[in-house]
Amino acid sequence: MFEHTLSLMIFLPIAAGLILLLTPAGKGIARVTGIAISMAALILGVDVFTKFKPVGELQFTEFIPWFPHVGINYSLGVDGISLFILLAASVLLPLVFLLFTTKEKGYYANLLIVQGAMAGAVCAADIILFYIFWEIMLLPVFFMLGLYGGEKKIAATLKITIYTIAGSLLMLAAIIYLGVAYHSQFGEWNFAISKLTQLDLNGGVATLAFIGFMIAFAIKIPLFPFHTWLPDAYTEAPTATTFVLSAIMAKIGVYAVIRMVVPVFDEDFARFALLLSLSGVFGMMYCGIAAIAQNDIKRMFAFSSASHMGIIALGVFTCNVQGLTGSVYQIIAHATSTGVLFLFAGIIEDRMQTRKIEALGGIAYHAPVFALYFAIALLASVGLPGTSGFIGEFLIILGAVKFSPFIGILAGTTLIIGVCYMLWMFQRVFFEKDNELTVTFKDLTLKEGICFLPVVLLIIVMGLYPQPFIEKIEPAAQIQLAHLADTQHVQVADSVNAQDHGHLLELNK
Amino acid sequence: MENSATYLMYIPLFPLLGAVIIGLMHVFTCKRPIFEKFYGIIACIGPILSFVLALRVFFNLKGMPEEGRYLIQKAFTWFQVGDLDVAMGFLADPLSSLMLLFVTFIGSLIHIYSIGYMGGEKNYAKFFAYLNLFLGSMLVLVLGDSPVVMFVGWEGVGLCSYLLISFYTTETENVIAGNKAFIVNRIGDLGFVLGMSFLFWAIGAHGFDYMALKANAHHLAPGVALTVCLLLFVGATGKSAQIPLYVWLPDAMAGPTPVSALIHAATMVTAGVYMVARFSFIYAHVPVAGSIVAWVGILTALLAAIFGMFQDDIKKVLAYSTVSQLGYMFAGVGVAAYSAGIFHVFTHAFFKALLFLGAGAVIYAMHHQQNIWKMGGLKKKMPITYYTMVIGALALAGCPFFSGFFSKDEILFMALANGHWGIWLVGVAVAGMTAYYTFRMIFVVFHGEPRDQHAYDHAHEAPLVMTLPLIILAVGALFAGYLNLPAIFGGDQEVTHWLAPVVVEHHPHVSKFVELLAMCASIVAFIIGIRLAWQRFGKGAEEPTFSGFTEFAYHKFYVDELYDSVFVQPYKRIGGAIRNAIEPNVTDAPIKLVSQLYMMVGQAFKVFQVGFVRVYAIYMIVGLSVMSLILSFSLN
Amino acid sequence: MNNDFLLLMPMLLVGIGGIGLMIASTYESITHERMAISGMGLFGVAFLFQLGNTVAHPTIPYEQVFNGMLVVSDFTRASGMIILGCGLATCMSAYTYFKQNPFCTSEFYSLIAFSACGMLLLTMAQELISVFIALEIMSLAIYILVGYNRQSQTATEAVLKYLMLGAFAGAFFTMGAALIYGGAGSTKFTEISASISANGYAGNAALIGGSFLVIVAFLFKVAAFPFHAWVTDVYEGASTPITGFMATALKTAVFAVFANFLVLNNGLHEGWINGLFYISILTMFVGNLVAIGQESLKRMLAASGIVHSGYLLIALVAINTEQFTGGVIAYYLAAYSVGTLGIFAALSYLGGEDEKRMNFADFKGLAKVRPYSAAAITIFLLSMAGIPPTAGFMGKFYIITSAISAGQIALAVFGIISSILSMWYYLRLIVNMYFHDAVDTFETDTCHKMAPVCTMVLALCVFAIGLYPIII
Amino acid sequence: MIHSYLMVSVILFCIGMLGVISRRNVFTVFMSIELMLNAANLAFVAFSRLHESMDGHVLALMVMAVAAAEAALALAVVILLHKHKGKLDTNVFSLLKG
Amino acid sequence: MVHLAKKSIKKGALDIMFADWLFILFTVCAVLGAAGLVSFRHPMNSAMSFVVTLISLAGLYALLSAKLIFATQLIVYAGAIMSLIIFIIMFLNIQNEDLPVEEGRLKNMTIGAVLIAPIGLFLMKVVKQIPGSDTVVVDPNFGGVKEVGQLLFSKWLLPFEIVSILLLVALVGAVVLAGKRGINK
Repeated sequence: MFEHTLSLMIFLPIAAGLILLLTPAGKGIARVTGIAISMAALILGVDVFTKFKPVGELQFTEFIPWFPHVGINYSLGVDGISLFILLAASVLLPLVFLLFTTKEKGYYANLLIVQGAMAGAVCAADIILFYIFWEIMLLPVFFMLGLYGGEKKIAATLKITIYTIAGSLLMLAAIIYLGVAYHSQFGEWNFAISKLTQLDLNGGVATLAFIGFMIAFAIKIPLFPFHTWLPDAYTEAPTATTFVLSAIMAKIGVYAVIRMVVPVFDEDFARFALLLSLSGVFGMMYCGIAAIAQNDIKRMFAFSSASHMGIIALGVFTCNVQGLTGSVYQIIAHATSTGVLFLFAGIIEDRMQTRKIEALGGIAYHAPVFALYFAIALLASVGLPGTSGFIGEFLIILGAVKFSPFIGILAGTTLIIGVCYMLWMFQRVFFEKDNELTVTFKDLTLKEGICFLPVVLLIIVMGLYPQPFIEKIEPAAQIQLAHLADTQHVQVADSVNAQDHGHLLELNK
Repeated sequence: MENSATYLMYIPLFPLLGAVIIGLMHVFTCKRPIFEKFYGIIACIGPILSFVLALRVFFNLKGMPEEGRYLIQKAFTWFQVGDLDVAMGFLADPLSSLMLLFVTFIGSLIHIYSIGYMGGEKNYAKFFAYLNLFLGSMLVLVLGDSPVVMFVGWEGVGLCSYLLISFYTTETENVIAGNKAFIVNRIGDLGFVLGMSFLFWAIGAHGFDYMALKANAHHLAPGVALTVCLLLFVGATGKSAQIPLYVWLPDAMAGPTPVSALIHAATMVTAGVYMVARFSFIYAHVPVAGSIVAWVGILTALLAAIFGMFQDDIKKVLAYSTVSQLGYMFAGVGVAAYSAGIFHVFTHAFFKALLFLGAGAVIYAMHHQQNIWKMGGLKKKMPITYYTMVIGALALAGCPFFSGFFSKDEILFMALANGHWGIWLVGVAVAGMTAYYTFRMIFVVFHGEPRDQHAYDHAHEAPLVMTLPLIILAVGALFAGYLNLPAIFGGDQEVTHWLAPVVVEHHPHVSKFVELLAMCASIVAFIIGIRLAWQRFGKGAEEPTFSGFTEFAYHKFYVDELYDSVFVQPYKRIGGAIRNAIEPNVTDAPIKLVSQLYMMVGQAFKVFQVGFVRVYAIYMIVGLSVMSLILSFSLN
Repeated sequence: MNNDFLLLMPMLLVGIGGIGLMIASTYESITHERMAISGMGLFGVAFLFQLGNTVAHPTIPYEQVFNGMLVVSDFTRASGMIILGCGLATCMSAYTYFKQNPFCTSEFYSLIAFSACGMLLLTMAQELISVFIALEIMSLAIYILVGYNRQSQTATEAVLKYLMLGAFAGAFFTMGAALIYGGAGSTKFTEISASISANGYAGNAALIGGSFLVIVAFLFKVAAFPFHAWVTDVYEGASTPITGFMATALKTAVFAVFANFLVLNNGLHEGWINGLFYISILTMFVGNLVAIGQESLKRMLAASGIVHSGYLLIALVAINTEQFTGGVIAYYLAAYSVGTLGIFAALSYLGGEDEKRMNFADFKGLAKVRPYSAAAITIFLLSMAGIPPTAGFMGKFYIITSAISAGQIALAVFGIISSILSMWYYLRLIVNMYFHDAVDTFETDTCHKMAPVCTMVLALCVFAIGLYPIII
Repeated sequence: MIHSYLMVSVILFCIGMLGVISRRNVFTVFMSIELMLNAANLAFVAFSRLHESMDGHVLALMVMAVAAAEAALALAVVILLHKHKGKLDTNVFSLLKG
Repeated sequence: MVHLAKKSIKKGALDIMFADWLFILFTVCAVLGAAGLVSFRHPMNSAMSFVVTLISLAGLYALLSAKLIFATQLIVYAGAIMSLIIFIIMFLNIQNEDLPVEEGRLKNMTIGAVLIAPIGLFLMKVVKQIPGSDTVVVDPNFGGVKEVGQLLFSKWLLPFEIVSILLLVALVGAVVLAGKRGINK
């Protein structure tokens, strides 16, 4: 449509958000602006999607020299991996504007800014540019959480902010190390991701840099021991923030691993893949088990989200194209299922003024449409075939089995763990007997129903006909793994030989 | 492309469409029901159309040469990543066409029956939507041309099973039973998924549909093949309620009775058997796996039969008999008698559906009373039900020349013929027990004096829409066995021949004498069982009390309690521990500790800013002194 | 010579302007508002002159004037611009500040001019005694400004502490200069450098001892550990615009001369790398520790100033004496100055009468009442915390880049850890401003928009510098 | 022989430091600082003699000027302090701390 | 010191020996004066003691042939600056009770001395390592007013000029801080 579609997608929302913040506009205007801008972004996103060719290289590239003396440039582009995160953001955010009508101006403005920043982070082809957007992304979340959050909002805000900034500062050091290494190896400054992949990194400092990157992303995703900010933040945050955090922002962490860590730190990545995948799989199990004991529906979804993120991350760490593609696919699936579940939880909270699972019950009799939508999202979230959740989960388990049968088996338990807490929650919230509170539950209004319809349909379409998506993801995944190809074989063979199934791979040759 | 058939996809599509239409109509009109009467009729259209198409498939196949008897439709590429290439494809071959036929046939009947049974229920439409959805999923399961597509149906039927078990959602127990079914099924599904994954990495790179897999199956290393077989069998135990995952099926009786008939007796639970038969090309490579399958099956049959002898609930009796019969089927496929196993699936579908529907009619008549010790003497009130159920019971008990006799006997004979005499022995014992508990139920319910006079007075025969299916099924239960009449009775084993191109089995030549001997043993067991039942319950009996072993068996060996305390409670307790202890004290503790330390050190450090300028000068001097010392050392 | 004078023009302008202002202040009729405007004009003109110089003569690296006692390079010009900008902003904040705290006399602005003159000299000085005198011009003027509010006991206490310790440090400087004179035979940087090149540094005890004492004096002025203790007290006692001025301009000037001194010879720099390494780490950590417990904003900013000194010391460790441009240091100083000055400008008008609002708790709910001020303060805090796309981020980026380029990985890592530690006390103010309900009405003298304007301009500068860093 | 002058200078310098850190009387402290400056001056002059260049003398002159200026200011501050508290004790001034 | 004296005797020059004695005298006076400065309780006593040091230092400058500095030290330092200080001390009319109670003065000084010792030792070490030259005779004009003056106005013009600004600042400062507009405003 335009020459600078991506820039437009990034800066249109940011500019609109800033203008809203700076002017004394009312919340009505803010919301209308939000709808208009997010719709515009959606149209642009669809435009990008339709014009996107299923090849692995970056498309829609833009390049403007910025600080040429240190090799930092304004350079953008999307490939199959970033495309879908971009799309997820553009498709899902209009929902938020349409659904939540009574919020303050700052809420909408911050949402717009975060949308732009997220688009920036996934489109950035320069690692410094990525870092800048990565950090900007956090600020609106900080304000939305702190301004409009629940009772314990300040503690949660500080926790998430300091936690993530700590991680990203370590990443900054690692990024700079990469730049300096590039300078010393190639004699020029350059921070383009594609250039950095040519680096030959080895030695202790490179490993340190790798760890720096991984800590930053592990916090954002979050991987197991770094997840402690998540339940608090997700629970205390207003619905839209939780939605943004879980549906898109956490995914950018995974995206960054795929985009930066996998091709740049190929050796270290292969070396640590086993440990990382253990962390992913253990986090999946741990958070899944923790979810069952939660009384608060949002907190339960928070743990569920963390559990899913564990499995998504695992897909990346499996170092094979099935796992990686599955991971990217699961990113979208998770955005549309768990993200939407958070919105539903928000709707329950809005109508019932409570999030306690015990206080609810029998909603299905009073809100059949809502129950249907909820059930579809829930089933996608537990990975039922026919919904989007299955394809990703299956591919990830498939990849994990190749990576290490042991981890594959552990990864498979996600099928069981997820279903336990989800069904139990569904039983207690939607089934059983209704009470004085829940008899007043109003079903989705027509507007809400129409808003959610595309997403719910998307869940099913993506489950039944995923190929149009996968054919765009897969070439990019292949390219990301190209660097890993040599090292990976050795590593995997090492890890598998200990098992009884080593010959599996030989057969596959 | 002589083997392509573009109509295959419509077989599952009709019921699925029905489900969507009814579901949407229900969702939008449930507050003010206006189409209530039509839902049943709309719901029946899909299954009947599918049945017609299934017939077409059958005759199409029949018209083809035996080696090339298959029809394929690849609707579209489902997903393709690297070497993994999965199409949304459907495969009709003798095996699946057989399944298709009886699934759609019995499915249609049960839909019709349900119109009567569910009449006046709340959420009438929802029931039919689920039922249609179930049938569609089941047909996907049967028709799927690759394990992955099969898995779609596999999980779909699991979902429907969950939805229908917990159909009366206001009752917590029902929902819990549904959850249990789904979760236990999921445990099995884990095995299925992992089995698929191993299979893919072993031989799936050149195509992951059954045709390609079968062609490449000889590349499988024995270890991998064993792993794959066992993992897939885990999936089968989940779906088909075998040890150790059988526990969900008796609880599943919480659902409406037609559901029990269709899903938890005739179709879905047999999916595991179907799957093992589908993968016969792998199981054939690893006899060890087959033995394990067979032993698990026959032990399940034994266990369930023991449980069945002590149940109070009419549906629980049937549920355990189902588990037991499924055990037979696995014993059959386990000993590589795939056609016998499938044949038992086929006959079982008729008589078990019949029994369930009959039981449903009884329950319907008794106003949802399910305890057999509250019934009695219903023979006079409900003659059609009684006679049809007796036919079903005879078939189930293995009365000679009823359908169950031929199929069960074939399995036992094949076990013996293939050298698994232990399995045969147990199988014969179980046959006796089956006869015992089946007729225990029949006698208690229909004979003797009414135990609950009030209920008895109000009991009446079911309407035609319910009895008609009973009669049709009874006919099936009587004569289905003759489709595979063994040679000894002058038959030529039609089903076995029909399935021969698909399943990999070999028929050992055993003397007629042994075959007759085996048959006699079965008959003797049947007679002993039925006689014992008559002795105890034929003239009417009071509710027995249990002690010792019987009490242990009455409580189903406390397996549910065991599972609860070994798996469920620890799971919840770990969850609780994470929430109450680990999250705040372990994972979050370092963060809290760091932040507290941070604040503490910050506060503590204020002590140094004393505010006396002289002290600040002293700091400077101390700093200088230390640096001077260091410098002094560096100055040679 | 013409050219030389042109290059020195900003300094001369400020010096002569200061004298002019001093003379003008003797007239009772000239109000301090007019003086403030004149001060702004003076700094503005000088700033533009400096800017013009930089643009017009961009390529002259070393221009020696006054017998090699002064040197103009891009680095000194950049530092000069920062100092002049700080002066301008200080005049603007002071204008509003003194509306609410009426203890101003007309000499105030001349003293700022004098101190700026001293600072400019300091950046250019290439001889130890000139450095000393410039340092003293600057310091004496600042001492006076710190104690300007004679009624205030805290201001008096601040000036006592600052003067006493400053003079103490000055004494070390003179002794150090004497020893260097003894060791190298001259106090001129070029000759010291030549002497070191000829005779070596490591063996020359007098040079080691002398440079030690000189560096100690510099470290004192930039409040590095263990010479940091005075800084919180003095910042708290001084009036807000002055605190801003001394936090920024003074630090800029001292770091400029510090860098000039260190780069004069590779041997000297090498000799001090280890020492500065430890001092910078300790400075960052001690600064953070001091900052954590503070309740007063000024004290917190003072302590954060210590931390920023630590970062700048990283840059000093990492400089390459052969190709020194000072770009990293100048950029960081500019970024830091803009942020710090901005906050102090905002505090100048938000503080109210007698600086009654100076604690974290006093700013609860500011965003609800004065959203723009709160936003500006947030921007400054984020810049100081190093969050992109602010100037502070790029500053930190350059510092860490230079550290890693120089092979000082450990220093880079410690720098990062220190910024993580510093996050809390920056966020704390933002949290207070935004996430609490307002108790105060934050009424201020609203007719005088000078400081608010200054704040907003600086807030824009944060982004301008962040997004278009002009590295010299 | 220059060494002995330098040692005198060092001794005086150290005594000055001692005065600063051990005394609370403002006058004494300021005079101790003056003493340190004088010690430095002595070093300048001694080195000047050593190098036989008169630069040191000029430097000493400058230092004296600075010392004078500093002294003037210091005395002004002392007067200010005295007006506030009537005391000359540096420890009296500890409002600012923490 | 004795060692130095012996060394001078060996040279055989009487005036040099005399100079050594003078050096010892001035040094002792200077150090004693300095010690008095830091140990007397009353600032007046300290100031007087400091004057002794300053005059002794002037003597040492003379011994180092720094004629101009010798004069300036006497005139400016011992004369002007010290007069000012003493004047202010007297002006403030300091009573005994105004003085800080410094009971642990001796203890403080001991601890202070211990703290300072490393610095002092380091500086001693530095001083010892300075390559000494035994040039005894210098140009008679060395340190003369004219020579130093010429240097001051040529080579050292810049510092000389900027000192003026410094003094100006001090002037303004004194006015601002202690001027008549005073505290009672």
